[in-house]
Amino acid sequence: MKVTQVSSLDQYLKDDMTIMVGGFLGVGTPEKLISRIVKKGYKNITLICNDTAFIGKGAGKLIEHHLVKKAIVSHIGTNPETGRQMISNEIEVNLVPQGTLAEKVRAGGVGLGGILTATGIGTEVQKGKTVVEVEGKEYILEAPLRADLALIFASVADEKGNLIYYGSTRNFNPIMAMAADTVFVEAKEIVPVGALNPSEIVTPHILVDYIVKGE
Amino acid sequence: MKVTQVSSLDQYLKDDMTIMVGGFLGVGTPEKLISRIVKKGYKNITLICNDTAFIGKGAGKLIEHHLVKKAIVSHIGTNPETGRQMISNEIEVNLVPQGTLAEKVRAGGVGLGGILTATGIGTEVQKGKTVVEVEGKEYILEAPLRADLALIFASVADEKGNLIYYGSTRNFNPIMAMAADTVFVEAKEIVPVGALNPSEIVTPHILVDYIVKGE
Amino acid sequence: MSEKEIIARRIAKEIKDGDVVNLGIGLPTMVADYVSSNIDVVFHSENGFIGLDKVAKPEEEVEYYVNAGAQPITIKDDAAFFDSAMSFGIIRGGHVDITVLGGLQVDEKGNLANYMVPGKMVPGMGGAMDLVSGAKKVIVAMTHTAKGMPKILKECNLPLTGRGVVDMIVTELAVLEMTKDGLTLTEIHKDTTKEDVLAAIEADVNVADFLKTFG
Amino acid sequence: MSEKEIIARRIAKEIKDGDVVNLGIGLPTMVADYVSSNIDVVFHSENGFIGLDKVAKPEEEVEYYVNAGAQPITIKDDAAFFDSAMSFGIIRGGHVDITVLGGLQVDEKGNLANYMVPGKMVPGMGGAMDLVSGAKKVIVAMTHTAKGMPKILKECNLPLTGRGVVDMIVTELAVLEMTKDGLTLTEIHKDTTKEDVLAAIEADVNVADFLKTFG
Repeated sequence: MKVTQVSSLDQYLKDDMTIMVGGFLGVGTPEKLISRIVKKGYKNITLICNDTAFIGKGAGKLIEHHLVKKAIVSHIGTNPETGRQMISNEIEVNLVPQGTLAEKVRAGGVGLGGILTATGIGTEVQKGKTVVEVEGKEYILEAPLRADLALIFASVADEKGNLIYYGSTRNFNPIMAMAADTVFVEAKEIVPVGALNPSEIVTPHILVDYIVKGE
Repeated sequence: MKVTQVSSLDQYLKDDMTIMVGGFLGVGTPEKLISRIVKKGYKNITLICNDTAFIGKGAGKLIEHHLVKKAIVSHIGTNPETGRQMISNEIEVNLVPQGTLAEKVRAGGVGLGGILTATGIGTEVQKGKTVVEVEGKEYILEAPLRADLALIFASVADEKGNLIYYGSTRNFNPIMAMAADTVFVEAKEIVPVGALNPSEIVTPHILVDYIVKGE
Repeated sequence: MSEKEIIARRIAKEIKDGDVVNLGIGLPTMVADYVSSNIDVVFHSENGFIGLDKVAKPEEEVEYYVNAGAQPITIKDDAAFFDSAMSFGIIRGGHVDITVLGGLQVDEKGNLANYMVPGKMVPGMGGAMDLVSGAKKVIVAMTHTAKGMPKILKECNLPLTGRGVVDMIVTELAVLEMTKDGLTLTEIHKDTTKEDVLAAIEADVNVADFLKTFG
Repeated sequence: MSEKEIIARRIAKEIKDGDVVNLGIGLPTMVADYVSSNIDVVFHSENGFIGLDKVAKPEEEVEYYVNAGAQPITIKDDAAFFDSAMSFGIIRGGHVDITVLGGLQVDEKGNLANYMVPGKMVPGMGGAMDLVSGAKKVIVAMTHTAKGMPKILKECNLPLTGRGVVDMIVTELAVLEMTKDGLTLTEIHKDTTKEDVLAAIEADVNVADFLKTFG
């Protein structure tokens, strides 16, 4: 039975873990799951997320409670605490172009060894990376990303973990569901198996380990 | 107005063109669009498709009418005519593992310069390709595929070209919709704009150029 | 019981509750008939879904519910459809626990050849190269010999489907498993002898200290 | 009219019927207000949809309809939502016609710097690097100078968002376009002079034979 309480997350938590968190500025983010980590206080987390949202919201809560050692994100501008911690060397921030971040997560989930993208050519993003020329154009070889744990949001989950997403809540959630050893979903609504149209399901249940009811 | 007659395809047809055709053994294949090419008789086509379906069905119709110069496919076993033409050197067949074919088409559509996959390492698929080692594991660098024209199927299109697919008709259609200069959709059903739930649309209309009503 | 039934029945015992399984066309498909009804197995169909149930009776057919052999099928209530990139993302990304494929030749290094006999039979690899590369456990289902000649060889001489990918071979006479010591005979059919089995294997194989029987 | 209004109004004229347009946060967003209501423009929102209409009034808000700034918005009836991999696949794959971004510096090689001032302001690139790399036309919307200092330079000294990516710069005083001859002044605001505009540009720029005016 995948539908469970938020406390089921505890057995997967540890210091120094790598976690992916779905959401875009906190929209489509599993707030209860993140709050559980804050409550348990595990440290030195490597966070993979689009952004660090806001103080008090989404992945921002992990930052403000000093649980994050390294953040792999595309944007931190909405959370001044992330910038402050970065400038004072309390946290390492690895800024990744958003589309590249999406492809790195996807590559981790679908078993690719990497992808070639022109995004970031000639910028600091290129530093230290292999550049491959294909038909006269330069591309950066970007490596896949995976995590110990993915904490994702869904608008509706069936009891086995088939997921759908409404509107702009989708963002990184479906690709993160593929790219972690263990996947927890916080679903706004949980319905019986068979209630979703199989042609409309976005994330198939085999990718999901646990489902927690959100608010 | 994107909704049009099948004859609108004619202006995009020419000898030596590269076309992508959606479908898996003819399921989710735009039969009317393919028949139009057969009727017009353009030759030396490079065909990108999962398979060559059956005689009289799907992409198989292009083969049996000797319109294809080169087929980039994962499987030809269901169409004996393809094998016959290959063995008699009438046609070149480039066999690509199905998942690699999907990623190559996707890469072409999403602007990647290539992808690294372990599929095919140590096989004939590897021949002539760059092998990249990442963390001690070998991967083949596979190049993107694009086409002049994509002929795809949809279960339902709205009049602007937002698409959804039922059941196993989806297969290569959504990724081919991204990877060609011009995209024709043959839709089993056409509905007014606004009739589809925006959270359930699989292919957004900006990828679609023309819509033809299927049967 | 036919040879195929013996093989399918034995392989079915490898499948555990919760496993995600992809069965190749032909003999591998028969495995589904012998899986215990007490366990919940998710069958993945490479043309784009999970939740394959069984071949549909005429009155059960839904036009767009077909398997990878284009046969109408029924689906379970937890089924979910997706496109080919996702289907093979699931495979390549390690989300399939077991794949069962046919075999023309397997060798002592775990190499598999099953997709072509040059100049004679060239159906193409379809999804087989992705499956052997991505699935956690690769089981080859094949008759022990072909026209009296061994199929378990020192070295495959047909083009490979995958290099070092085979985890288990099940024939009507024997079960062989790839261990850290190499290819090992672990079980024999109850009506045969170790000597007879080994006589029909060209490869140098280890023999387990305790040889189990099946059938 | 404010400087920002002048800029936004001029950029709006670049947008043609059927264009797919991504507007950055801030000044670029204002461009939407000046696009002719006679044309059909599709606004792409990087957090995962096309069909952005406008910022929602409180009574129009739908919880999960938000833009890339996390503001509630309304959508048009042809809107479609997707995940971040698709959102940036659309961008990287060349399916966005025009992107409008802010700029800190642009130089005569078409380099753009707009995502960080080391040690001071490090919000991250978000989707900007993907947009400048993937969109067909990149328009920079910025004030002509910052505290009296030119922003159109011989060479950017801030970290680049993209190398050689800028197609057009629109300031409150001038329009510059990248042509095969290099960065070229093509228009000036009706209330200024060529001499005043050029005096506030550090870069070596060409001047079009016929200098148009706007505003």
